[in-house]
Amino acid sequence: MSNQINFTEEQSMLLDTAMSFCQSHSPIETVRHQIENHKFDAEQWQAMVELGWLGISIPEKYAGLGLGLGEVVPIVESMGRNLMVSPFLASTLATQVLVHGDNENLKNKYLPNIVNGSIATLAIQELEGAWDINLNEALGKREGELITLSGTKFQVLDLDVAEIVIISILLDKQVVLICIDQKEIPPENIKREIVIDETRNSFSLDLNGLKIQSSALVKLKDLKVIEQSALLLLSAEMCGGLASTLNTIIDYLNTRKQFDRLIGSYQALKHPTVDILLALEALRSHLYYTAGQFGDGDSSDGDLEVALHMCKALASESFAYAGDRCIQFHGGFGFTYECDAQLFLRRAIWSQYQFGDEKYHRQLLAKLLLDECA
Amino acid sequence: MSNQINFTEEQSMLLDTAMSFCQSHSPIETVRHQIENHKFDAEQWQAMVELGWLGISIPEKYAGLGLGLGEVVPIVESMGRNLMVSPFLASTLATQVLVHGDNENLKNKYLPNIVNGSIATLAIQELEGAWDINLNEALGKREGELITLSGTKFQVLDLDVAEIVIISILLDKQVVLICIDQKEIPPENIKREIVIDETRNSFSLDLNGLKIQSSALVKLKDLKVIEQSALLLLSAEMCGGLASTLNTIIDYLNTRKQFDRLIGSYQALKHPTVDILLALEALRSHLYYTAGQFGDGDSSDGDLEVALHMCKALASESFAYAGDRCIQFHGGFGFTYECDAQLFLRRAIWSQYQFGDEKYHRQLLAKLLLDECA
Amino acid sequence: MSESKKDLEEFQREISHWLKANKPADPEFLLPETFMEVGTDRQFDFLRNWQQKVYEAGYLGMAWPEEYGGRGRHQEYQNIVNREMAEQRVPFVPNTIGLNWAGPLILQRGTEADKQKYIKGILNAEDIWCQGFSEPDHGSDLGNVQCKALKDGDSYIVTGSKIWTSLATYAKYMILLARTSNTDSNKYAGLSFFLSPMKVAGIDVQPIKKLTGEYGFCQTFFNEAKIPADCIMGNEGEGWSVAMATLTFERGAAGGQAGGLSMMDLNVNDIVELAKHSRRNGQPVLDDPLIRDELVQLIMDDRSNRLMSSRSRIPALRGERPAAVAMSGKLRGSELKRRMTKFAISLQGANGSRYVGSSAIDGGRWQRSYFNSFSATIGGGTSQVQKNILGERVLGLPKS
Amino acid sequence: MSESKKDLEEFQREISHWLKANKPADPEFLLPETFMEVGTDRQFDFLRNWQQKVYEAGYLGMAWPEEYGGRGRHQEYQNIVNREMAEQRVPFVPNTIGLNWAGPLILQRGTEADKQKYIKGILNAEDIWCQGFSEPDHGSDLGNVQCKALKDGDSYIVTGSKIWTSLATYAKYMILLARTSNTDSNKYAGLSFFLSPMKVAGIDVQPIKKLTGEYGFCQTFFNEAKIPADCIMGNEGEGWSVAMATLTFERGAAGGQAGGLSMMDLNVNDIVELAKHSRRNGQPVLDDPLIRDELVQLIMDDRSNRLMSSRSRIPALRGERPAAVAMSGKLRGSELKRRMTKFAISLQGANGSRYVGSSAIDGGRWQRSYFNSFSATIGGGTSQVQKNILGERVLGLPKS
Repeated sequence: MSNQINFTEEQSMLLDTAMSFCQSHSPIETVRHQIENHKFDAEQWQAMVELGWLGISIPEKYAGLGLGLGEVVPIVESMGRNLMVSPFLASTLATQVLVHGDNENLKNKYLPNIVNGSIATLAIQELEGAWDINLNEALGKREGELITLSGTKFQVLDLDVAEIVIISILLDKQVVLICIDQKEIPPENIKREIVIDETRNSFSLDLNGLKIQSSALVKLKDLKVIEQSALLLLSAEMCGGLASTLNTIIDYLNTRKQFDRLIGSYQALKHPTVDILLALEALRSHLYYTAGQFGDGDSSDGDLEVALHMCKALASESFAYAGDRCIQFHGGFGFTYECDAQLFLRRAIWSQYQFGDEKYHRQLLAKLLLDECA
Repeated sequence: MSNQINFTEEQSMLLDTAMSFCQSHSPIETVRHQIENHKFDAEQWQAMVELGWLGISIPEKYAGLGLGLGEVVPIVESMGRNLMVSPFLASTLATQVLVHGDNENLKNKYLPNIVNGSIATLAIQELEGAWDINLNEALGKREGELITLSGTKFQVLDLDVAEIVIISILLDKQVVLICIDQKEIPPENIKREIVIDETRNSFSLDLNGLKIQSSALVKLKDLKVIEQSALLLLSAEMCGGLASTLNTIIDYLNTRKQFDRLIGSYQALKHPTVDILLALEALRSHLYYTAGQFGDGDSSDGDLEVALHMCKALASESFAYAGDRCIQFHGGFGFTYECDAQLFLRRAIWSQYQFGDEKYHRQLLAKLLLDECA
Repeated sequence: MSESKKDLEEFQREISHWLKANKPADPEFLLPETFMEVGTDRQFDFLRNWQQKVYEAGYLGMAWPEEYGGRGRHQEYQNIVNREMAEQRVPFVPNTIGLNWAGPLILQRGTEADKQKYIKGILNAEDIWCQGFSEPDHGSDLGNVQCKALKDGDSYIVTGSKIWTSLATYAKYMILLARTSNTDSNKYAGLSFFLSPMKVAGIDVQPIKKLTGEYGFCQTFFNEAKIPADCIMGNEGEGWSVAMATLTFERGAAGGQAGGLSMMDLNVNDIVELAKHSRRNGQPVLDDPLIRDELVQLIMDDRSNRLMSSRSRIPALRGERPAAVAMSGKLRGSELKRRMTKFAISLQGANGSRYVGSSAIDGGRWQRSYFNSFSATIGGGTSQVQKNILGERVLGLPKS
Repeated sequence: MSESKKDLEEFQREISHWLKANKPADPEFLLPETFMEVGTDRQFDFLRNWQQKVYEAGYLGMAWPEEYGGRGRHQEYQNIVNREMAEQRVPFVPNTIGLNWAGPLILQRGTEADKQKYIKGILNAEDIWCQGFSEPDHGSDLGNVQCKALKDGDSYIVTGSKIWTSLATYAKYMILLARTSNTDSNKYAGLSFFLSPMKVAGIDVQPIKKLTGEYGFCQTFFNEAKIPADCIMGNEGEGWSVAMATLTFERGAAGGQAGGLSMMDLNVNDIVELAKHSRRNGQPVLDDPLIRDELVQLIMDDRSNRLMSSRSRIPALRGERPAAVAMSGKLRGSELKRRMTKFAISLQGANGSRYVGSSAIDGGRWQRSYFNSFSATIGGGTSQVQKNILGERVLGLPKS
């Protein structure tokens, strides 16, 4: 593996823009307000649409910017820094299925709308909470041109505001994806779920009895594109979250006194904070290396897989650790809902268990790095 | 499993005696002197014989005290505290083979001598360094009443001063033990080895061409008795070593100044030292629980196995950690041969890799504790 | 008053039988795991009823004097009750501050009148107690207490605020550490200790929303609240030493508690059970070697804690630092609990992201437990402060 | 002086070819891994010859001025040499203090005469240098240097001792930090910096036996040793600032070194190779899931260090704390090496107990490497001090 980080001019500019955009649009009070109100911020969304962010990874022929998913990383990282409540993550992930899929009609139908602000989302998780998308039990049964669905999907993000829903089902013994309009789903099939990260709008989706046209089918050359996109963007968001967790710790260590000393002068707090700094510096390096590997859109080689597993393994472990220490180092205040530490810890745990935690990814890495067949 | 520690009156008395005996017979200067000179301390050995220590676990009918191996624990722990250079560990381990074996002639021949100071040792390790005694490649080939040996044993302790040598061989496709006089072995077959712990007198033993009588065979009901005895006594010795490592650290932290402060006031040193204290308190508790389980001599139940694996896993991890930190916390002085820290680290590593390290024992524990067949 | 082994064994059978017969049915809501987590009235009522029942059956305050409402028996009886309650996983009894800290303190240092007035109500849960030590700005630094109590005739006028006053909304009394004098050169010498009534004008209690999203802790505000002068414990200026005596009860380094189970103790066996029935990514979690290894380490650490207690009861095995085991109990227990609950989440695959109230595994108990575990790694001296204490008092290292 | 990519690539082929052709054969003894581990004459002679050969071929001091013996080319050429030497695992060049710390310092701050006198001998290994900063009683606390240098005509009379003076037995010069005045209120203001000759009456060098059982470090004693006054670097009282400048070279936070490989860098790939060929308890170690997991973590951490260097070369990605990567280099590298070598021992089953010189695996290299790894976690500021520095200078936290 090379150690060369390919950082593009576009990424650099997007990083600048996104940092200041997210800072001004998502101060912590706004985040808390959105947690309480579950209200979609249409204005903020429209601002992102106007910046062209929804079209970054969409080819130019569908009105997008024709860049890679690596260019989205600086945006998602910046959102993560500000715990931004937004369907951007879910929508960008779902978009990848259309972009990499084989259904030209659906691309023409949906991708330009997505560029203009239509929200998409992915429904792939199931009751058991498996990470491998191939462990799918929701069924599609063909009846002529119609496919009848059964099963339930969980932890579907932003399903209330999504217009486009992409669902994984087992059809003819293969896992495939279907892409439907959200308004085809009866409202009673959609139920809000409680998840640990309150900045997430999460829903269950009851598929039983839904009938869809077989023209809604999307085939991917390789299902891995979903996991790969998710690992990249989750790691980006976690990297941003980790940076802010660190800043939150440092601020408190520099203001709070105990026994007449600023608590940051105690090595028991200072040294673990340095560990968190070093974890952040490492994660961010892996993240932008990996983002650079996404450049050409060809995401099938082993190097990229290794890079992605490393990102998510490091992100899961270090963000969860930092969130935990952020509570602890805030002492009694850290135990309150009022303290921002809980926001970071909740975000960290939610992210840790989406698409595999550190143990899972390290075991996949062991296969890739240590076994002869690699 | 019960949490009840069975601590006998005998153990209590032996602990008192052994603590003061080892302290006065094995100050650190004596240990360093013995490392340099490789000279067996016959006077010290005689003193132990007179205390009856060699006969503790030997039945009364063979002139022993008829107690269990649990009663030996306080002695070995005390030796460990003082890094005592002595064939006591090797000899007591080898003795267990005779005690638990089926060969009445050999018992009558050797056990009373052992009580009176004959030294025994075990030759079971081989080139590969496997921990499971069943992975044995040294061969015995029957020729009438004679058995011809081939293969080499490594890391045989105190073979230079041992009178009795117990060797594991593969005979008729089964691992068995043979017990021979050391003087039957040509001197050129015995070579001193360099091991990391310089307080050990370690030798390789070339078996090729040796011929022994089949009357030298010892059969054990279960080979496990060797591993179990070794785990108990090694853990005891390591527990003592860990205690002294902790004391060595504390002494330095309370005398050395840096930046005008005693270094023990820095949490970066203080807190890991507390971790070592807690590891010691835990290990010692496991150790005496386990010693109490050896009382009745019946060592076949699962509880005892669990207890032994826990002892060695905890001892291996915590002693190696403490030894490592002992070097580090001594700073530049810790890097010198003159500093006692290296004595502890060397002892810790040697012990860690005898009869299985922490990962090995934790994996065995997982089977015993988590799998249904347990 | 030594008890025969036979009597104790018989008693154990009795309490075991009684608990089996009287253990309350699971309510339809998730119960709190300690008194610090009581967040709703229905949780509180349920637990207070339970304590009353246990007391009336004769199983609380067993070693406290009969004249005050206790049972006048040997402490060993109470220990048996506590162990058996933990064993049978019955709910805890909620008047924890009263039973374990205020009660023993009053019996040890209180006047005859104090004993008559307070003890019975502690036992039957009529009078709930809370603790007023910590203040918002000096979490771990008790010596720095700023809440003022100024003598005014036969009253003290109290002004300031206390935080982490669990159960304060239900409490009739508070053990209160306040500053009666600012003039002393030594900050400790200005402190006094009160058994303060709570239902007094000028005392306001505000529940604190915890990181779990639930309530359970409070902040108590004193706005020139007038409390009777005779509720002082000891003399003015003796507050620090009384508070330290109380903390030895809190840190478990002294006996004499009226007992009863004080928390639904999370057990490593619960984690093993969870693991046996959980799947990660479509596989039984016990097939995952890294999960197995972490679980084994938790089992070992849990066992270490149990065996350390056993060993510390054998004088000849206490070693060079006999205080180490008792003084580290809170640190070891609370940190292990934090690790165990964090680990429990990892057994749930993507469902680890869920939380209380949704279709989460075990109702989200594990996620909530992990969050709540910080109350013990922070409260009563953070784990970092505990390590300082151990380093300095047990190992004799210089102060940080 | 920007260099074309083509020239650099061509040069890389050249040095690669030269190294392949000239890499010395393995001697029959175990070579040291850094200059601090040179313990025997045969090791030293072997390595000095190698440096001489590399220099004469034109591959050392490539960016140093030609008039002093350098090659006057762009620093990038030296970087290529260093990387290629590491890549091809050739022995290191032993005059590390001269090439990387004293040399750059002299070029940056020395007089013309200094440059004429010292630079060439540094490059061709004629003049070996050692470092006299640390003292026996003030390991990490350089400000506290007590070794005295008192002006006496055109000499200084030096009395005291310096420790960890690697190569001092072979050295012609020492960079020496000494106290020229005790009267200053500020302890730093009394320090001065010297390019001291070593072959002077009153300077005695005593090798120190290391925890490995080998030699390599020394203690240097000054007993009224008379050194020329003009070997001072800068003015009296400027010693602290000169020493700090030197340490920025040592901590890798500045460029300008004459380079050459300064250590046989242990690589995580070496550990992977060892793992692929090792057996634990009769099984290939790569079948052991716990070993696999630890190895994966080491590979990730090694890769983190590499990628961090890459990222820090991209200004837009340096982030809020641009100094973090460079200032943590020593901490990360040395701690990773300690963990890697410790782990390597665990791959050997019962043979982990062996040591250098017996039938140990790879001649006991791993055990010795683990012991030697402490020189970097301790020397040049312990890992604990490094964390303080990072916390204070990078994160802006208050002093401990």
